[in-house]
Amino acid sequence: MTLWLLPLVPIIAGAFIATLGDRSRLLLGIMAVATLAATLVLALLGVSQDWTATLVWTDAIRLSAAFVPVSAAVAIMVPTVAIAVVFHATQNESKTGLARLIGLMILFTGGMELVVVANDLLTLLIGWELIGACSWALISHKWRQIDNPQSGLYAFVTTRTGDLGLFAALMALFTATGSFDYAGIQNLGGPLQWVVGFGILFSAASKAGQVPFSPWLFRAMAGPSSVSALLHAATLVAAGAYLVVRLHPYLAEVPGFEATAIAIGLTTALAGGITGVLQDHAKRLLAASTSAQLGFMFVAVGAGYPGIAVLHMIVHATFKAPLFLSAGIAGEAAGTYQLDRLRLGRELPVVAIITLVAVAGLAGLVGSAGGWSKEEIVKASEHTGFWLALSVMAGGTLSAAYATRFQLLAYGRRDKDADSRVTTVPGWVALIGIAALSAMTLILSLLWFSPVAESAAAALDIILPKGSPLVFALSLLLVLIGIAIGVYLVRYRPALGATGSSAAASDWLGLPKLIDIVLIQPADAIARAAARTDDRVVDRGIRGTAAFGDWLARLGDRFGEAATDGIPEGTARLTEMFSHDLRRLQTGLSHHYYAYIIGGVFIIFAILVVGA
Amino acid sequence: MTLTAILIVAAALFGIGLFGALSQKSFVMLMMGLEMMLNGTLLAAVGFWAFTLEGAPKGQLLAILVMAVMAVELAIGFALVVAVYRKREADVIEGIGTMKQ
Amino acid sequence: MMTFALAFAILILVLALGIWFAAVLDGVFSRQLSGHGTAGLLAPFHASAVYLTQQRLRTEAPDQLNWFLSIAGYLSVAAIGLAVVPFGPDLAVIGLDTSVVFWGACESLIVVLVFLHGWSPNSPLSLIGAYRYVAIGLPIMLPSMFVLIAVAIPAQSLDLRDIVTSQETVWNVIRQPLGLPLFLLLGLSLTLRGPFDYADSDDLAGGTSAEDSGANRAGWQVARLAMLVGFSAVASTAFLGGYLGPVLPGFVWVIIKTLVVMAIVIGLSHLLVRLPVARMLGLIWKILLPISFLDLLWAGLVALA
Amino acid sequence: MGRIGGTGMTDLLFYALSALAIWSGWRVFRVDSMIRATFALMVSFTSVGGIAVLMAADYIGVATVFMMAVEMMVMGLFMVMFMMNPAGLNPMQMVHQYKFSIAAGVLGFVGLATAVLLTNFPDNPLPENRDTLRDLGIELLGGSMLIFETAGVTLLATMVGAVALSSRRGRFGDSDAGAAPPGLHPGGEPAGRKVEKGGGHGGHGGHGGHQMNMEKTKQDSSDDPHKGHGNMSETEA
Repeated sequence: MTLWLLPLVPIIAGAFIATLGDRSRLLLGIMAVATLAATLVLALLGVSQDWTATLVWTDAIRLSAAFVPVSAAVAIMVPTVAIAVVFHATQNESKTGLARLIGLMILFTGGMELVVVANDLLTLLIGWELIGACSWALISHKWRQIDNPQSGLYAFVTTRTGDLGLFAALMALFTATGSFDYAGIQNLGGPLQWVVGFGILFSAASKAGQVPFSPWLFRAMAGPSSVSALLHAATLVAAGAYLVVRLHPYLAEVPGFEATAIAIGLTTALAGGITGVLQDHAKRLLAASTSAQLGFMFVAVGAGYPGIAVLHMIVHATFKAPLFLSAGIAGEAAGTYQLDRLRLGRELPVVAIITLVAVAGLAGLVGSAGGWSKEEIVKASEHTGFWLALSVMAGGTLSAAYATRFQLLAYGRRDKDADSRVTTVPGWVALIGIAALSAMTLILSLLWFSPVAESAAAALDIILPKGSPLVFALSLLLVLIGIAIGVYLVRYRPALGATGSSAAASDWLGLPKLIDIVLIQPADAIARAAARTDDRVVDRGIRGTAAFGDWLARLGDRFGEAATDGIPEGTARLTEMFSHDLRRLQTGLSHHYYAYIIGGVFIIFAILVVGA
Repeated sequence: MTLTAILIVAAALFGIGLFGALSQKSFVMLMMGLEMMLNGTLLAAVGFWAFTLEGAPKGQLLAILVMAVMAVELAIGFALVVAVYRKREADVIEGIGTMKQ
Repeated sequence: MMTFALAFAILILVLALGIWFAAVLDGVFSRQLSGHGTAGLLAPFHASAVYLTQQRLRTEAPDQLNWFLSIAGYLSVAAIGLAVVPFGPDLAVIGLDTSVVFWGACESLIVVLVFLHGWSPNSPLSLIGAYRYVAIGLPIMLPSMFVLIAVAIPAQSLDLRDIVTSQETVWNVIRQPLGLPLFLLLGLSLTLRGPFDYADSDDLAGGTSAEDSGANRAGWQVARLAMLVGFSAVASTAFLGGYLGPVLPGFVWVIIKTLVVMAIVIGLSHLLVRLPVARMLGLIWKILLPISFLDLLWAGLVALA
Repeated sequence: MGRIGGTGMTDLLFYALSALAIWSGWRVFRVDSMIRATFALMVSFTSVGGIAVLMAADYIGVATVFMMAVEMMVMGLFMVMFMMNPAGLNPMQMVHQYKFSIAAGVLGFVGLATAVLLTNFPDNPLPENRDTLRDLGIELLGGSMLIFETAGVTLLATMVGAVALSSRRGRFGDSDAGAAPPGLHPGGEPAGRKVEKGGGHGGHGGHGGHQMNMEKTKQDSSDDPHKGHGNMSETEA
């Protein structure tokens, strides 16, 4: 039962903190760190003692939670990253609604933990819904700007569309087996198995921002940077990848599952890479990169190496989070997220160095943790086929290109003669979070040492794939080419993605437009048509009813008035007349009274006679 | 002499008494009407006793009670008439038209 | 049927004899005590002849019917009262279980009739007489009722015949000494005599009979005398043993005793002093009525002993 | 039941007495003279008493005559005291709601007679030779003693009440002292509605006529009640 504590502690504490109202940054920081530290401790304890939990809801419905190696790793990773990110948020985000923001983030972490430890689809779904709802609230956090709630809604609707897949899978599973246990998926066959498999994949792709759901990640950038960091690094987006990783053992047998996963992942990795290269908005660049990196993970899963995907997820979390935080600091300092207008190298040298550590991971440089895990994915894909490996390597090139571009544009040194501007330089406390994350990614660089990597693999119960040196060399070469492209673009095309065709392409190569044309406009047209039909046909009936009612009312007014008024008024008048007459009965003369009595007696006898 | 004949006589006496009680202006005459009604009642009571009770003495008791009622009615009636006359100088019903709100 | 005829004959005899005797006796007392009137065995017939030959006077708007009815009724009631008196065992004209009550009814009717007699002529003096008489006649009936009930107690019957039978050992006049004197006072009232003559007394110039003349006057006087006979017969039956007596036939004893009672009544009527109405009322309500209670109580105690 | 003579004789007597009772009862409300009315009622009662005697209710019958004679005597006295026209010198009809009363009386009679005719009465006649008087005596002082005594106490209370009502002045003031509203100022006119004078009563010409003695009433025939009798003929239907 104790395992329930892992999600419940942050959920309850988060809800509590969210309702605290205005508090000092320090207090909120302490509370957040304490809560998440407790969560981390619980996660560690649970992993080490192999906690499980079951909650019998009804005979048919039972919630269960347990650890497998994959989930244990993620369960520890999530609070670890969250501590840094949330602490960063307490120190950097705007004071308005800060307690709510922090509380929701902690709650969000709890929901993620629930997803991680879930051992059946229903428990998973509960956590899934929780983080979905929290993501909406967090993206819409600055709700006073009208765009933000709309962005939140967009993200929410998109992910919910994907959730339909999970619902379908859940219902199919329950219909077939009468329980929600993951284990039941294996025994399925035929269409239901297919429904379960692709439903889950559909759902995971939508959460992970895979094509064609990718655009919601851009809209999600409306949220504060800390939120983006948490969402992209450790929780929401990662949950999509985690889902396929966690369920891979059960879904691998589903025909076409792995191929589809590879197709989605590869497409996303390439499209995301191009988008990232073309993107001029700092956070969107990072968002596109997230899609691309998760695409790598899908590829790894599709290639049959979910453990590699998890490793990349963890590594990705440690470098993507500081990048988002860094972008937030930069945007805050410059007042804009336009990359070519940042160039804050002089103003924020410390941040620039910290960011460089993370960028190295994003770029996949040898020696960085990101580089190691990317190479592992390349090796894994190599087992499926060389062309796949090549494609992944191409994705790596693009990664290197946009990573270079991000670092140089954001923290490059601008010309001295440029117009002076006022920048906000954060204090050292504000940098603790981001620094801690960069430190983590630095530590993870140790994976390049074989013993460390072996022990990590052992802990995750996986086998590291073996790759050919040729491919490794090619990969490194392609990374270098990517860096070169990045440097070239920064130097000669600094405003790439800000104007012209590149700007249009930077928005997911026109995918939102496509969605708009293919889905939204027809739906809108259908809706408008339906509305017109409603106005003309259905409304006519209602208007007719109203008109009939009106007519009836007029009729009632004309004729019923007399009746309805006449009844009470007539009764009143009759009563009045009667009472006047009745009053006249009181003559004061006793012989009249005798007469009444006699009349009454006669009446009584008449009644008795009739009654008899 | 049958019970029916006796009761019809009693009914006739009662009807006359009713007419008198309703029609007479004078209090004393009004009381005569009441007495007449009781007269019919008395006759009916005795008739029922004689023809339907096998001589059960309670029938006679009823007649005695009717007579007692007559006496009470008369005594109280005259006392009231005297009292009213003293206060209102009224000896007819119309003389005390104040029995109203 | 034979007994009825015999009883009726005796009744007529007693009535006629009694009226004559009473008239004579009255004349004698009157003559002896006041010096007025005519005494003599034939004097009553004289007087009757005078009255019958007189012209009848009419008052203004009299109630002729009631005037006549009052006189006739008075006489009838006297006869009816006499009719319940047994002249021998099972020798009564009207043999009723409730003859005592019957006599009581007659008493109350007498009051009504005397009142009518005073009211009918539409004359003030007679009306005053009538009113005075009612005031006295009604209350004096109360002691008489109690006395008669006391008489009924030893007989355990309301029948005068049984009352006579109950006196075979001792007469009620001895058994209930208070009874007869009280009853005689009632007799004075019923017959409009002496101190109880508030109806026809001289102080009202004849009272109810002030306007009587001719046959009416004769009838009224006869009726009063007949009432005296009837009352005396009842009194003798109730208190003096009625037809009981040695040797002679029962009805003879009745006649003898009746005449004796009559003589006593006439004597009392001439000897007793008159009282004003108010004082007489006080006497009746405060003295005679309690005495009659005592009589009743005494009779009850004797019956229980 | 033939107690007097044969059955035929009894029936004859019954019809005669019934006719007398009804006729005299009718006369009560039709004669002009109060006294005649009173004594007509007495005749009616007496006839009913006679019928009771015919039905072997000796005591009831005789007692009815006895009691009613006294009652009617009293009633007659009051009649003469209160009513104008004691002798019936003028035709008089002191009635109101006349037609209604006739209708009510007729309706009452018809209704009762119908009920009598339509009802099937049980036939349990008085056994021959039953000592009804003894029965009554035993009942009055035996089983129904409580009823009898209650009637007695009621009569006593009636006497007390009648005396209290008719006494002019009691120990604590006028007999109706409690019934009159207090004065508006000490010793003043009583508050509230004034007594309606007159109201259909033209009899005694008002002015405390009840205090006049008969003598004076008789003598002052000029402004005397008798004069007003003419307009007493009004009929209020």
